[in-house]
Amino acid sequence: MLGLISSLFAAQNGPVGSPAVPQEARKGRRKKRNLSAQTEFTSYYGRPVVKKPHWVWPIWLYFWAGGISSGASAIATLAHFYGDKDRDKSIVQAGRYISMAGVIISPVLLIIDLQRPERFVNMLRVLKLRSPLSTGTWILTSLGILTGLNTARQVVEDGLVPENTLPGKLALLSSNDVTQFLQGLDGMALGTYTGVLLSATAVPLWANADEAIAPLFLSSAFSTGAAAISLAQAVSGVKADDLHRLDPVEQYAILAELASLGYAYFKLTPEVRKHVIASPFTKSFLAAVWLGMLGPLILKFISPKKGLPGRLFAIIRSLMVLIGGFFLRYAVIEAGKATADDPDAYHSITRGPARGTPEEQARKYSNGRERPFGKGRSTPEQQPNSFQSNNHADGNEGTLPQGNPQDSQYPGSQTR
Amino acid sequence: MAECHPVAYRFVMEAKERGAKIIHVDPRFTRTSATANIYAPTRTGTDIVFLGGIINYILQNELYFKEYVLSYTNASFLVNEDFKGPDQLGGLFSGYDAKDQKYDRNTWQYDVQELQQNTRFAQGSIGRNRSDEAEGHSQQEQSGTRVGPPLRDESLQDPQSVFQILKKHFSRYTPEMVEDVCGTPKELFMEIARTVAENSGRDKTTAFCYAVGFTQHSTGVQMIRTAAILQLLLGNIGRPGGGILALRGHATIQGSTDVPTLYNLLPGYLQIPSENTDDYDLVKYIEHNWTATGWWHNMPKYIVSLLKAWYGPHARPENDYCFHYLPKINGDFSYNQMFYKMMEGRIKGMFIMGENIGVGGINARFQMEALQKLDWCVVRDLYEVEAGEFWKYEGRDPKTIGTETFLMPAAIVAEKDGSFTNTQRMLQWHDKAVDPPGDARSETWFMYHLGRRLQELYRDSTLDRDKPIQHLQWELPIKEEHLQEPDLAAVTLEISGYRVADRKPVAGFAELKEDGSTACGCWIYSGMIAPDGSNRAANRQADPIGVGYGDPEFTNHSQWGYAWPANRRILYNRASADPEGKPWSERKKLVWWQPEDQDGHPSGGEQAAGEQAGDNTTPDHNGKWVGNDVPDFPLNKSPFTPDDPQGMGMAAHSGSAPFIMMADGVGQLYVPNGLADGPLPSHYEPLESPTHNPVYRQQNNPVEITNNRKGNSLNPPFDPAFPYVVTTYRLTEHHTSGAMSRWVPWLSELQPEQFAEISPELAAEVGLENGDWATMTNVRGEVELRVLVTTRMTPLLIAGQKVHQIGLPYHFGFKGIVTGDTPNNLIAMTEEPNVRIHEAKSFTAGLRKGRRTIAPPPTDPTSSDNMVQNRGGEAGQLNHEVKLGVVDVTKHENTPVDGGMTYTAREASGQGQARSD
Amino acid sequence: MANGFFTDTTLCIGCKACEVACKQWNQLPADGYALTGMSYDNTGSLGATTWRHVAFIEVPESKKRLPMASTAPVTQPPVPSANGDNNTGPGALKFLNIDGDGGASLQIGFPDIGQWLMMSDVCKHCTNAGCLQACPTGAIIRNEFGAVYVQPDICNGCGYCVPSCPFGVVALQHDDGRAYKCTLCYDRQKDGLEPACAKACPTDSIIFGNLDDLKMRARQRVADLHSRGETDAYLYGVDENTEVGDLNAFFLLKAEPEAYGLPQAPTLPQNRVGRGYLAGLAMAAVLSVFSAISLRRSQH
Amino acid sequence: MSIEHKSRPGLLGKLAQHIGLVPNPVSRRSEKLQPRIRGAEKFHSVCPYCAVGCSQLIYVKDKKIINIEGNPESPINRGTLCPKGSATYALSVNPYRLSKVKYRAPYSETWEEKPLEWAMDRIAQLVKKTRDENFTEMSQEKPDLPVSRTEAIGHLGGATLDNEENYLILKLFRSLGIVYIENQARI
Repeated sequence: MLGLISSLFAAQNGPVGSPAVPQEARKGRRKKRNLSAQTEFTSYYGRPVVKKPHWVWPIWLYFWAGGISSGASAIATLAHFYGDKDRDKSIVQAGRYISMAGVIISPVLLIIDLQRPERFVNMLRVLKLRSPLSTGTWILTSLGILTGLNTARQVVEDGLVPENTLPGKLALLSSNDVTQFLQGLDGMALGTYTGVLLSATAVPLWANADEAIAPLFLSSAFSTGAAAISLAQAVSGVKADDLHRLDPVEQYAILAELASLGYAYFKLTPEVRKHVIASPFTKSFLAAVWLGMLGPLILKFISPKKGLPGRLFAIIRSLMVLIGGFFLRYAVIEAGKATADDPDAYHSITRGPARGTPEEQARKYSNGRERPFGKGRSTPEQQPNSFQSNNHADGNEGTLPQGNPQDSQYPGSQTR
Repeated sequence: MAECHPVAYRFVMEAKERGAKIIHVDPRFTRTSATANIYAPTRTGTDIVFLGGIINYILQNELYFKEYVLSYTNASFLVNEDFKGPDQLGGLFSGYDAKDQKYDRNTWQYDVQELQQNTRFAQGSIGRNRSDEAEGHSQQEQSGTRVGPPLRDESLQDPQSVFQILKKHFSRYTPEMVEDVCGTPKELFMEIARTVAENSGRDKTTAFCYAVGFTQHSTGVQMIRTAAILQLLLGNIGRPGGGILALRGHATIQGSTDVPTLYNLLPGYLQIPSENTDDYDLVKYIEHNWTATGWWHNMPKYIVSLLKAWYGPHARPENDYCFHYLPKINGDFSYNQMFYKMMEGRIKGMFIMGENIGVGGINARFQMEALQKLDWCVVRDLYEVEAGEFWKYEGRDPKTIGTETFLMPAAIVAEKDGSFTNTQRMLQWHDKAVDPPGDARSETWFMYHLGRRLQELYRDSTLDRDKPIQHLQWELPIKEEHLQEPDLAAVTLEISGYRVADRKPVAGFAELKEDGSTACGCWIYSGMIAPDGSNRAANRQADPIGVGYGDPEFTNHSQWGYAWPANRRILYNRASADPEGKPWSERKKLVWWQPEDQDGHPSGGEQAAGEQAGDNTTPDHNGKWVGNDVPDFPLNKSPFTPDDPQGMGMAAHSGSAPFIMMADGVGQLYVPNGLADGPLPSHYEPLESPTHNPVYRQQNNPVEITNNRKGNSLNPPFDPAFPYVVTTYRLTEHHTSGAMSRWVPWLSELQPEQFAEISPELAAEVGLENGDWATMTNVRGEVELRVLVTTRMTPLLIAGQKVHQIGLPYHFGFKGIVTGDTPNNLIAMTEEPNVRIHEAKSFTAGLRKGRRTIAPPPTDPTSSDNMVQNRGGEAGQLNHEVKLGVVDVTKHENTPVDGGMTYTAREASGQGQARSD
Repeated sequence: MANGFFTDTTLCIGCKACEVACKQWNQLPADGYALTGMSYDNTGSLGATTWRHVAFIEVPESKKRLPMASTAPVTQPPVPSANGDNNTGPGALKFLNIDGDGGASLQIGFPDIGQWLMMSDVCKHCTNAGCLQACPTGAIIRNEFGAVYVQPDICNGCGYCVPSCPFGVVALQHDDGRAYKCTLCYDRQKDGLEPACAKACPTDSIIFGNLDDLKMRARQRVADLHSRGETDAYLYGVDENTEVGDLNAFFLLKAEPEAYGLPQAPTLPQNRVGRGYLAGLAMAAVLSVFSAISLRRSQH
Repeated sequence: MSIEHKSRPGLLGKLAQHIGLVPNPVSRRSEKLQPRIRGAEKFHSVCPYCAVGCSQLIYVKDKKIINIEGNPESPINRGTLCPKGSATYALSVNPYRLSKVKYRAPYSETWEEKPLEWAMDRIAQLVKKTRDENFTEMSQEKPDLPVSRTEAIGHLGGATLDNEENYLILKLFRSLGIVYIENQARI
């Protein structure tokens, strides 16, 4: 298990494979060379360096639906263990049904997004913990199974399927506290992996926000999950006083969301930040914050608790949180894609002491042998390929540099 | 060079890695300049001043290669007194006849020694001589007779000596003059002159490479002459790493001048018989084209062998070997004249094979409208090129054009056997890989079957004029039944030459006879078929990598392909040894004299007996020439052989006369004969120039042939409407008229649109941003293009006036995957006096913002040679609004057109996997 | 040992033979005909049907006339010494400065082009490849020649490799759906053939071979160039201390990496996975505890 | 060295490689991958574009060109090619290549396809008619000087054709008396 974890933390603190050189010693890594000192080259004609993903509406919806389903599973599990057996029954019930719906929609959305949908099964060929998409696929699959089992129990408990029939018995047998606990854990994993999926790319906004995205998405999952459940309760006519059971959960989630958002915001470099505060997606971010977070918080205090208005306000608050959650996902994805198209954003997050300056390299490599003008590149030891004697009797057209001093025969193809 | 001959540039980069200095002088900073050590901007059309400046620098500072110049050039020859140079006559040479704009070369001749007896060309062996009296040509002109060798002054002090005349002539080209005319800063020019001088001499050589940037000018030939004079003074001719390399643009353009589909030549650079020189019969023809001394003494053997090859048994000594079958010209039948006559409707039928004049032609619109006057036109090409659609050019109504047009599909290189001659005179054979698609056929097939049909049509004609067709040796064995493709082995044997008696291949042109016993289609290619019948153009055994000059086993890759003449790779390589036959230096040795070894018998050499030794006029000495190349000198002629003033052919040359093709055996710093516009190069402004000629009073080349007719007029001089100097050029990604590159998706996407390169200053002046649409206009038309604003173009200061230059690639036309306007519409059809080439590399034009708007009036077909130059200041005639002819099959937006393979086929190959797997 | 490319941009003449040879061998269709105005580069960038891309960078030099000046401040232009010594002054592009102080404004007649840099860009086949580690189906593998290869029979077009490449190389082909990039001519290498682009490169700017040899040659080349005065030549992708590790297709460049559209210090995206999960776990714990407490408290 | 190269030292790293990361899942197809020219017929050719004369290898499988690349044995290009040379395949194998004779009758507005033999016969007749109607046997100025030329037929082209083809054009057209013979070498 330890090996498992350590593989994820490869070299996140210093360059790989070289003694950790303190930053300061490398000061002046790239002195302003005289050549193009006057012309500060910030990018190649302003063209993007990294390529943005092709994700559009299927992925926005998946992140949102996945988030709700993740929150619903978690809250249902918490309610199942810590909630009041009878007063929070509706929470568990709603949570299970909501997460079941999410777990059904998510794979469909993901498969729609695949460019070659008929090969979706290849996703399960491997398990790569360093690839959030691979891990995510397995999380989603396992969550699907667990939610299926627990919801089957719920269906039987609700009487939709009689207990004494075979499926009924099977459903009761198959799920218990353990599967419910696992569903909770898996749900939270689903809410987290989508964040890591973004930060594990070279897209400037996501790479820069780094570890802030996962908590942001998880907390958003909790808030939208809770909102979804309380919405379901309000709509399905649960008694008034059970209605506000989840309000504190929602509030904590929203606070956590704001905290994560703030943490992410301050991590951004100016070039990346401008895509959040001064770009077409600023409105979406504001909608996410006001509609999904601050709005419901404020509304919580001023809205009536009792009676029909209380229920109405509860519904409004839940809807606001849900819609805000969607805007948050939309904004993070689209703003991210916009930063991918901006080379300055990417260069701002990839500055650093990569290699020696030209002068340092020259000193290190010259090892004393001054050879401004050798016998040109057609001397045996200097021969590049096309000056190589490539004419082979065995009909094998141009071949690799057989002339390599060390290995006599080209290292042929070792089949795996 | 990196732009249009990238693979040739390999060797320049290799030289640079070994310490060579690469100098690039060009109006534009190109991909060659990017890797050059020194780049100098210059104004197009002023190369004579630039190179003249270097010559002046070398002469003033005595940096020339003294021994080489003294013994291998005509520096010491004396020119007769009444020769006057341009500095005395305001830019003209003596003997200029202003009325018909021609020079009479009498005053240019050398002072020659008296000759004991006046030996004439021995007519006996050739055939009866129709007329005896010789016309009154100048002494030297009368090549039929042998004149004495020129007087010499070895001390090079005599003011009449070629050396002093040269020094006086070029003294005017000072660094200040170069800065004034070319716009190149003085320090930059001095740097280049110094580098060139430092890198020449005994153990270092400098090479000059040029392309049409030199040739396509009104003084094109003289520009190359200036480079030749410079290389002779520096002693770089005939030596490894020296010389002047012409970077030619088509696969076998060298082949198409050796086996010339040109109006004035027969194969092997023999002149076509002409009315003007009264070539009544073969003897008269030979007298006018024969030089008594030097290798050209053997010319009669080659013309007789040619006629024997064409007319076989019918060619007998009695009927002048059917000499009268050959058509005679009576003046200028060159490219431009053809189209002037065509525009006047005097030409009825036309064959256009593999040439797309719709884009590549000069003043393309004029030529396309001339084609509309034809009765019939046969176009053969790989694709539906612009030339084939002249009948709907620029929106002209096809119903008004009556030309019967054939667009015949042609086979490409991979679909036919044959040989190309590359820019280094090397013949390389290409094998047929696959059959051509559908009805596409090779030109061999087309000509052979056309000839067969014509012989059939003329079979029972009794007219004299049809005899040439009836007696033509046209029978070729068929190699491939299903295509009826003729076997080229017979053609290559005929080109390489064979003995008539036993049809055995001759070993080389030295074995050709003038008695009709040998037949040879092209004497310079003789030896292409080895005596054992093998095709040496198909030799494919290169020397091993890493060996170079000086290594014994290095033969200059002589077993790869066949270089004419006689598989020699560097011409005049005798000059790589000093007069005594020893190499000038160990580092740059190539060919040297190996005295006979002690026991008396000359060591055998790879050199087949037939190559050089056979010349009956070379005295024998003991020993032979050896080295890393086939010696360009009689094999056993010792360097100490004295020259025989009365001798004929090679005997007239001494053992230290490397330039065997020249009459006097030495390099010509001063050219008394052969050039129409002066024995020495002098700078004249291009026909359309923004400034007066700062060097002489004479503004343009005095003997230039222009034709100011409607649609082909020149810009009025110094016209403010056309202030910018424009030069056309090619891109790496496209090929000349685009017929072989704008149909290829992979090349079209690399350079998709017509553009022009302008400097930021010019862009600011005209108000253009990078990528904007602009229109270039002059009196001949209007071209719309995108603008590439780049600091690689440099504004120049010419005689105190700021001049902008514009670079204009000329590949685009209205057909193909990528299309655009045709820049060649802006160029006038003019003719350089010696070779009739046009001036495409420097003309003037205006530039304005925005796309083209106004349709040009169609050109008026009536011929009016003395058409008055219209003085209009505004933009003159403008082009039609051409609907950008986008090929209907493909559109411009991003639908990728498969590079010849559909997805399914691609799936089966390496990368792709069938969608349904 | 792995094979790779060493691309020496000082030898590149921008002829684009590599681009066309790659398209010819892999039968890739053309992708669009539009003038970009970016000097002679109308290709723009690497993509699903463009696995080689030649970049053109025009380095205007309006201030100093000695574009290749060594780091030492230039007081007097090094006019070649009078004694005709051939090997004078910096070897690379050089022309004299009139007033020597390097501050001259644009002088008519002098080209304002310091350098025209050209470079053939390709997939870097990184030691730690972002695309390979991101690929959820295992379509992207490290083949036996050390190249990163996208197996077209496995790839289902999820497109997650596209944003995970720190150099923006791999891309999805629109109408085919799968991800494509340079395969280092995996099929040619199976028969011991040199990749098409390295074979076609006229000036051997692109050299293919055993990585150890290439790195040895590249280091020597940098030393040679510096001794000739081209003091801004450096290696990009060799002896790196970036998270991506040494690149199997590395370059000798002459301007900052950004000028060529390359990141100075590329990071490996997958190194952020650990931190992400950790933060997520922490948040999960916090939220669970708070929620549980709030649920428990509100029971009575 | 097929396991994805990991530069992290230490036991945990090794462990992670085997647990955390699935070993390189090379598919069967990737193992059996082969270049499409394996087993193809090889022909020597010369590039049709410029005059440098680079030698090319043309690979043919069942009568179709499948690949054209540089010939490493040639001293000129040693296997290298320029962009145009590298695109020779797409020049030879191209959907736009003409494969049918196209004929445009006088005053007609479109091309029509005609059989090859018909076109050849038609051209031969046209050549004969035009030559017979515009043939000058003797010079105008010097009546006893035979000139035997026709100025009514012209020829353009030759720089892209083989030497043998130029020779046959020259041989036939000179015998027909055609004097307007030019090619790209002039412009």
